[in-house]
Amino acid sequence: MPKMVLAGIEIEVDEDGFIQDPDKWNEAVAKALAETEGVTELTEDHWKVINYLREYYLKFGIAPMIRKLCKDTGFTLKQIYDLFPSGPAKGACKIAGLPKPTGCV
Amino acid sequence: MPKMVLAGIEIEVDEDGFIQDPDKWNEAVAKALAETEGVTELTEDHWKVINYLREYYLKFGIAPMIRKLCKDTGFTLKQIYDLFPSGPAKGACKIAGLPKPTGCV
Amino acid sequence: MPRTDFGPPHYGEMLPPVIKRNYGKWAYHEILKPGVLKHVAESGEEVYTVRVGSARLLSTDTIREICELADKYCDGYVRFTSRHNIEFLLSNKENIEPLIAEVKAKGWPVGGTGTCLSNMVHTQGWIHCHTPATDASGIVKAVMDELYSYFEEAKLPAKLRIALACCLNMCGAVHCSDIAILGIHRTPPRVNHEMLAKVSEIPTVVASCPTGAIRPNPKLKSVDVIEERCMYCGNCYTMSPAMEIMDPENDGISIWVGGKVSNARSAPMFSRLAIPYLPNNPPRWPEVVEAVKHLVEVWATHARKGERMGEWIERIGWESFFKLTGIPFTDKHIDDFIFSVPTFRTTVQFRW
Amino acid sequence: MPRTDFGPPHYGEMLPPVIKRNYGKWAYHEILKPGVLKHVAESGEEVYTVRVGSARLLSTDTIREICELADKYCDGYVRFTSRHNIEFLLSNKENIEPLIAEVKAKGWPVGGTGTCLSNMVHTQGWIHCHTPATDASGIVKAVMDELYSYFEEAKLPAKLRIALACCLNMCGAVHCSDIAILGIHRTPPRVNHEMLAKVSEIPTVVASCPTGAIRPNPKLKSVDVIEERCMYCGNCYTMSPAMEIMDPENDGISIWVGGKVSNARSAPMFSRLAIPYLPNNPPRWPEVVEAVKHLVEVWATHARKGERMGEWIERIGWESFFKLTGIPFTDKHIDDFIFSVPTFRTTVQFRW
Amino acid sequence: MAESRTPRVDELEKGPWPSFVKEMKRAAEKKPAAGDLLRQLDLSYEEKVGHWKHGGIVGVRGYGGGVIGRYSNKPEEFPEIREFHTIRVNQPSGWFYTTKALRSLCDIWDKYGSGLTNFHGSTGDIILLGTTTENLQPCFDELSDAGFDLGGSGGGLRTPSACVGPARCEYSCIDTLDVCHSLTLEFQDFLHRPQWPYKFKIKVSGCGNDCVAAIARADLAIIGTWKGPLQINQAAVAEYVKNGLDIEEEVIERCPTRALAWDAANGELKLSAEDCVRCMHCINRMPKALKPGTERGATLLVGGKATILKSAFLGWVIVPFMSLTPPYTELKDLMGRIFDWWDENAKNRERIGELIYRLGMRTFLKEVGLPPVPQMVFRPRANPYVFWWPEEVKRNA
Amino acid sequence: MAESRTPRVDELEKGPWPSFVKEMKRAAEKKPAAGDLLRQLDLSYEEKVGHWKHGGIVGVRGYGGGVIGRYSNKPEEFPEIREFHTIRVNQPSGWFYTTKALRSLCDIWDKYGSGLTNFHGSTGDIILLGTTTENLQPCFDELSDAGFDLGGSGGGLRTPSACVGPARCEYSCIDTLDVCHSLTLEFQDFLHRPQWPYKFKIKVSGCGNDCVAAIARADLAIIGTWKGPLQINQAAVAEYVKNGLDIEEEVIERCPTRALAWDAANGELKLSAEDCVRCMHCINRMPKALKPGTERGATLLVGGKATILKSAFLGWVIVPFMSLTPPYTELKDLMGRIFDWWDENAKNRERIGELIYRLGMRTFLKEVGLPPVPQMVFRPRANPYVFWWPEEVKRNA
Ligand code: SRM
Ligand code: SRM
Ligand code: SRM
Ligand code: SRM
Ligand code: SF4
Ligand code: SF4
Ligand code: SF4
Ligand code: SF4
Ligand code: SF4
Ligand code: SF4
Ligand code: SF4
Ligand code: SF4
Repeated sequence: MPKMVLAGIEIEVDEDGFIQDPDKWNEAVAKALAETEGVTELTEDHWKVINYLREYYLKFGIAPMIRKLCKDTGFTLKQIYDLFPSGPAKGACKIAGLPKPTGCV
Repeated sequence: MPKMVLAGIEIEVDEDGFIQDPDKWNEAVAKALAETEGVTELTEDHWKVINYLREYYLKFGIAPMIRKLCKDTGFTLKQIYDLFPSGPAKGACKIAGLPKPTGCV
Repeated sequence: MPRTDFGPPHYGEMLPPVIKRNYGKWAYHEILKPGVLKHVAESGEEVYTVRVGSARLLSTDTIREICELADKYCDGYVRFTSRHNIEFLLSNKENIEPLIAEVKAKGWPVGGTGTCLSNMVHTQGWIHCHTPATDASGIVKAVMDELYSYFEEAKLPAKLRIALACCLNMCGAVHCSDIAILGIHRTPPRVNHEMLAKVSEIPTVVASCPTGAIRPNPKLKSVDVIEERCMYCGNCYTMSPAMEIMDPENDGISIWVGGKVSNARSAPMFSRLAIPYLPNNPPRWPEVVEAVKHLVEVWATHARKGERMGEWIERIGWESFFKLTGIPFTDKHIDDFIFSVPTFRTTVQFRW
Repeated sequence: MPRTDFGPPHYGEMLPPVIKRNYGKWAYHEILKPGVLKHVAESGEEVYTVRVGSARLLSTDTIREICELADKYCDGYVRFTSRHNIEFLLSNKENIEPLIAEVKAKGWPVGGTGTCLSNMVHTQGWIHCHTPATDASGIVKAVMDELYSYFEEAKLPAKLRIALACCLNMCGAVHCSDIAILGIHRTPPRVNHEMLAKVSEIPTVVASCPTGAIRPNPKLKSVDVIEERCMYCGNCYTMSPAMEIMDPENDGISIWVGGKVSNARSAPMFSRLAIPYLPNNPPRWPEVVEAVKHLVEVWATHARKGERMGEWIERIGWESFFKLTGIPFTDKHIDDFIFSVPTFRTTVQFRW
Repeated sequence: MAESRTPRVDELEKGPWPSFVKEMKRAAEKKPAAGDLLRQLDLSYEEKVGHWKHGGIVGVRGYGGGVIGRYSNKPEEFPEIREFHTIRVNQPSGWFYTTKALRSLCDIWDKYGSGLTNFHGSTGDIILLGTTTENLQPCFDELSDAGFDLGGSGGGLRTPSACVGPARCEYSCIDTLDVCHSLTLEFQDFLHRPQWPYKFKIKVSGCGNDCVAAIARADLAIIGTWKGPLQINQAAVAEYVKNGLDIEEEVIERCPTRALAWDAANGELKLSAEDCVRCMHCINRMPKALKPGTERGATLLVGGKATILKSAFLGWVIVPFMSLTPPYTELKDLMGRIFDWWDENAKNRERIGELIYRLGMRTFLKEVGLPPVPQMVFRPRANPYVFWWPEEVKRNA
Repeated sequence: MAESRTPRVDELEKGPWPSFVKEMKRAAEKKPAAGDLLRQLDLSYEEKVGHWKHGGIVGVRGYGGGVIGRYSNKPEEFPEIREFHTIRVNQPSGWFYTTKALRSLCDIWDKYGSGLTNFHGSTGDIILLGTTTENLQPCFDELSDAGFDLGGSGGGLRTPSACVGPARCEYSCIDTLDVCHSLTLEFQDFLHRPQWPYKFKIKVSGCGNDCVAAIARADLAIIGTWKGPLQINQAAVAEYVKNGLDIEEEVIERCPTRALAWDAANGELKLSAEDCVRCMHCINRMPKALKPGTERGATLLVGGKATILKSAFLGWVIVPFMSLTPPYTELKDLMGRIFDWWDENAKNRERIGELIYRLGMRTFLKEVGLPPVPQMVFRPRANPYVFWWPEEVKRNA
């Protein structure tokens, strides 16, 4: 497993840069991850999405479906791509420290 | 609903003589019910079956299947009919104060 | 203590002598006319059968009347068929017509063989069952009155088997009949919580629902019905008197077609939904009688010789069946239960 | 920021002039010989197609070679078929033979039309996928080498479509091919609990199992596999890297037959299990090649003209198929998934 | 007489088909219960709803089944049918009777019951329609003296039935009456003392015409068949054709596998024996000319049933051919294994077909010891969800 | 040269069929990644197991799909394929190319990738096989400059594809290429930004021959068809017969509904138009003589898919006939409603067919506003488990 230094701590990530241990996540890590995804600043809107994803994940053990994400955050998918250019799965979920979305690729 | 006087108390029974409120059941009621099913004396073997049925019912909310009844009590079905001439459903279950077995008739 | 477990009387005691002598040694048969069969044995002996329609629900006195005829013409033997007709077995050809004359004088029909309509297999209905959505004997009588001539005359393309069941338990063979009349409920059961708590096995009630519409309600020691998932089969009522399902306002009848049981030509087939709902309209259920008659007539007009209802429909396609009969096709006709997928049309082959 | 969402090039830019002129106005076609089609337009114009077999996995240099031929003979246009063959479209009849000569000189086959075997539709296998139970390209090459003459010569009773998929995801159309080669796992996944706890969505993993073999294990923050209920589909692995499914000792290949997609004559049909297991034996998988060849030959010997593999089998009955091919029938052949019941034989009609 | 008390059902006395209402009135002349029944029915016709209470468990000593309990939900209005239980009496194989036997039934029923019957119920029993709880035991006692035993009800074996078979049918490939009788006797304990998860029905037909609808209604259908070519009397075929049978249209074209051809020139019917699937059609059309083959036996099918719970099933072939000669040991042994496996594994109210569907045919076949053969299926599986037994793979660890 | 490092796969250079190994070696001459790929494959052949790690999520800015991430699990041994992602490029409708376009693809891929491709993937994309994470974005940028956009992956619309259709086929009843292109453009957002529960595939075939296997592989299959009688040129039919076509055996007998008859005396082909189910067979056999009818359009089918989860489905007819002329508004509106209903109701990784199976066709039809017609089913339901909408019954309380 490769390791990355994120926000000063060494964290295991996979090849795609997803952190391997969700417990290691914190806001600073999020910021560091954001940079790897071309998000230079985490605005309130970014945090709204990130926090939503995290809470959803902690509650249900899964990432929400995109439709739900949009409905619940009030952002259109376009807006989400504007916030996270690599998209909700590769971008937002990674920054929120969720396990790598599997499945349908 | 007809009522019957069983062991001195008036208890609601249905047309088939099954008591309508399982909570009203007690050993005396069992004895009284036994008489209605042509069982004049409740021997140890009778009680083994009755207690088994009751416990099973209280635990699982249903009467056991016959195969299980025989396996768990160690009686053959023939022996059960010898004990309860009207059989496990109409005889033993009634005496044990279970709800009337429905279904497959 | 009475005797037990001795079983039914041995059939050997019940067989007429001519049958005993030629048991398993029959050579061929002919249908002499509707309701009259002639079976010829390898020995050359012959037995004649006169088949008589029955109400099935018989009084003991009527059975005694049957016995009198059997004594007079059949050496004291008689049988019933798997569709509840009476069969008089004669070893003497001369007896056929006198017997028929007496039978007819009583108002009993002779027929039901070959390409006749036979008797309807049916169930108890309001006469003796606790879950019916309709009556049985009454509709049977009304339908058979209307189709009477098809029983007595061999004028159909093939055998016609009509059956009736008064609820989804489908006692009988309505699921495999040329035409089936089926009583249906159309509203979910009304749960009597207080009663349910006392007299029912909750896990059994929950497990009884084919569509998983029943959930335990531990608080009430009862169950709840998710109404959108309930298709009113009544199986939960069978498990618990506290799940009242009969509903005079909405109960009624559905009509099914195209089933068969024999392996002749085509494999056995299920009956399939033709008319989702007709009202209960006692005592003569005119809508049902009309619908059945119409189905028989459309089939009789269009089928080839020897083609059962279902065989005819499969040849022309169900699209054409709905067109020819004028029956509207609805979402109800499309299967939505476990094995639905294999009924969906997975080809662009179809008729307009 | 690059342009996005502009879509593929418009097909109009890619069509040869003769096609543009006669777009939607073709009158008929002929197969001049295997691999060579002639399409005639209402205008009287003609276009000739030379179909060339391809490895599908192509280097850029080979594509450039194709382009050279297309420039030389086809005004700079070329197309690929839905089965990955190359089609050279010629407006000049004279160019056919010279083109074919050059193609053949390169060692590329011409054929695949009409009653030829066409190219195999296949998948990635060990070349680029993460769940394969076998390779793709290698087996395809071995099979096509063996059946080569069927591609070049029109000597089969009908079209023959062979496909391969390296796992149960069935990328491609193996589920509806005359012959399908399918990679299968045969042992349950090995759960890496520690890893699973970290990198997986447990509810998703549980829900991924078609047979409900996966239960959450809250203690380990992981899942357990009920091994008797697992049929090794690998779908849980798709959901989690912690459910290792590849097993070199037991992975292998199954062979399926009788599928088709076209609506011609018979409705589309699924391929059905013929051989439950053959070993992985790289580089040439002789057992698989042998089995496929045998199937082709038995079909070619017995089918009527124009009868696809599945049509032939349905006519003679699957009983006869197993008899004629000598393939043993096992419990594996009997469906036991959701829609099993409609596959069970519900008639006494069958061959011995 | 004054106005009828049953104006609605009276309507059904009219019309040519025999009237059940007339039967009820006839019984009512002697038996008040029949009259109350008619009046309750008339009320049902008025209200469009049944008037029987739910369920009812009544019976006779030593037996767990054979009686269906019923109570009117209007006992005050119809006191004579306050209790109105049905007794199921096991019919003789093939529904043959001496008038003596029938009369004894009538006499007993006039004494203890409503005077109303069903000849027969759709499982095949003689149905004695309606009596009181009190009368059940004496009625059974007299029935048993007259040689009639009870039929089945509840979670056990149901009364087996059989087509007329060798008694009067030239097609019968097995002795349906004897098979039925023998199995009834063999498994009586299961019939009289319900001890299984649900009902189990057996029906026996002598050939593929299946005149007892076994394939649709029996958990175990036993249907006569044969191996080898059917028997052809060419002269008799020619005779049919001479008499106007359109053999091409009515026979050749309708053979499901096109196993027949008519050589008009030589007046010969050609059979491709390996293609004949014994559907019976050609034999049915020409009974004087064609006969089943000489090596005879039965096909066994399991799983037939009506709708509840998983929808109706037609029976599935589990044994393509078994020769059946008394005492039918092979058959009985197999049935024993089937009963046992089912009883051990089924959930409450799960019929054998549903259990097989749930656990897979592979499990059923393995456990009851039957070899898989292609005759069991129309076609093999299309999905790749194949299970391997542990012993078939190499397990590492 | 010394002993080959890939002795096993080398075997596959032999034999007459074009060799993918040769292709890999050819690419390896310029591109080391192709060489490592070959060597890793050889290792797989030795060990009988794959050597790619699980999954991989990589992509380009602004898009959520179009790239399949892959990492070797032997990165030390095969460093050139440590990262080896596949780019799916949306092909032009019908897979037609100018050599110019093809060459520009080759040039870009030689610059950024392994030099290996699939022409095409089985969904229909151009597959550029293997590159590094770093190269993805620049590669896409150049592709886009060259006019090539990405195809689909993930939980969204997948690259639609179409048969050659009107471009070169006389049978085509619709403009397959245009329909495909127009739908691709219309729904691009769904293609590039996966936002649905699972994948959704569209394929377009011009007639029932279904040359893109739409019915088996597309969640929405659009298949050309017609109304009214097919067009017959009797003289041309006679010509086929004269030239040796056994019309009885090869055409008449094979018509699934026996809608045709051959009047040999008058040399006339008779059609029972209402029985023709447009299977294409007779037209296929006599393309010079027969043509589809003149009123043309398409049949729409939903639900086609491979095995996972509920087993493979073939597509189901949902619209028997829709005429298709640009801008295909009726079709697009319907698709919008279908996408919406599916997206709203499906579970994670539940394809539309599986959702319809779970909730019932009745619900689907109602929600997307399609009328039920008998063409949707082979036959109506056999089970009586019929649901009634609340408004269809009288509710008491
Ligand atoms: C008496 C009876 C058997 C019994 O044990 O009671 C019987 C007797 C005969 N059946 Fe049957 N069948 C009898 C119920 C059945 C049933 C069961 C049912 O209807 O519930 C079937 C299956 C029906 C179905 O497929 O739905 C049945 C399907 C046949 C067939 C196949 C018909 C077909 O083409 O599908 C034949 C052959 C024929 O008629 O050509 C047949 C033929 C016969 C023959 C000709 C056999 C013979 O050679 O003696 C008998 C006289 C038939 C007639 O009525 O013309 N029997 N026959 C049954 C009479 C019932 C009645 O009263 O109408
Ligand atoms: C080029 C192609 C369409 C494309 O857009 O790429 C195509 C082109 C034609 N097809 Fe096809 N079919 C093509 C894939 C298919 C497929 C799809 C597949 O195989 O994956 C099918 C469905 C196969 C199946 O049923 O499994 C297909 C089923 C047919 C049929 C029906 C055959 C049958 O009897 O079942 C015909 C009619 C015929 O051949 O008589 C047909 C007929 C034709 C005709 C004759 C149509 C025409 O008039 O131009 C074309 C030449 C056929 C030939 O090869 O002899 N095409 N055709 C595809 C060539 C693939 C290849 O390289 O081999
Ligand atoms: C009397 C009879 C109808 C008739 O008028 O002929 C009948 C009557 C009843 N049947 Fe039945 N069934 C009767 C033959 C059948 C048949 C036909 C057959 O056996 O050939 C079937 C379809 C075949 C089958 O078994 O699947 C049949 C399928 C059912 C079912 C549904 C079973 C299922 O698995 O789907 C039930 C429901 C139950 O058992 O809970 C049922 C339940 C009942 C009950 C006991 C209703 C109940 O739950 O209490 C009915 C009692 C009516 C009464 O008050 O007398 N009855 N029942 C038939 C028995 C007469 C006899 O013994 O000869
Ligand atoms: C590349 C391709 C195979 C090929 O060599 O041609 C392919 C490759 C993969 N498919 Fe596929 N599928 C490809 C066409 C198909 C098809 C055929 C089609 O689209 O016409 C199918 C069957 C039709 C269908 O969609 O049902 C198909 C059904 C699947 C499935 C099963 C879906 C199901 O509902 O049953 C999966 C599993 C999944 O999505 O998790 C899957 C998953 C995959 C994945 C992404 C494996 C995974 O879970 O990560 C494979 C990536 C391989 C790789 O490393 O590149 N692939 N996949 C095809 C796409 C190329 C293209 O874009 O042109
Ligand atoms: S069909 Fe239903 S209502 Fe009628 S007798 Fe059978 S169980 Fe009773
Ligand atoms: S009536 Fe049937 S579907 Fe409705 S709740 Fe009861 S068991 Fe379920
Ligand atoms: S079939 Fe399976 S292993 Fe092969 S490419 Fe598709 S997903 Fe990968
Ligand atoms: S391999 Fe398939 S069947 Fe086995 S546990 Fe995984 S998902 Fe379930
Ligand atoms: S099933 Fe066959 S043997 Fe029995 S009566 Fe019917 S035709 Fe005769
Ligand atoms: S019995 Fe049936 S299958 Fe056999 S030859 Fe006669 S018609 Fe054909
Ligand atoms: S599907 Fe029909 S229209 Fe399209 S290429 Fe094939 S034959 Fe021609
Ligand atoms: S298109 Fe098919 S169904 Fe129509 S007439 Fe021709 S062969 Fe028959």
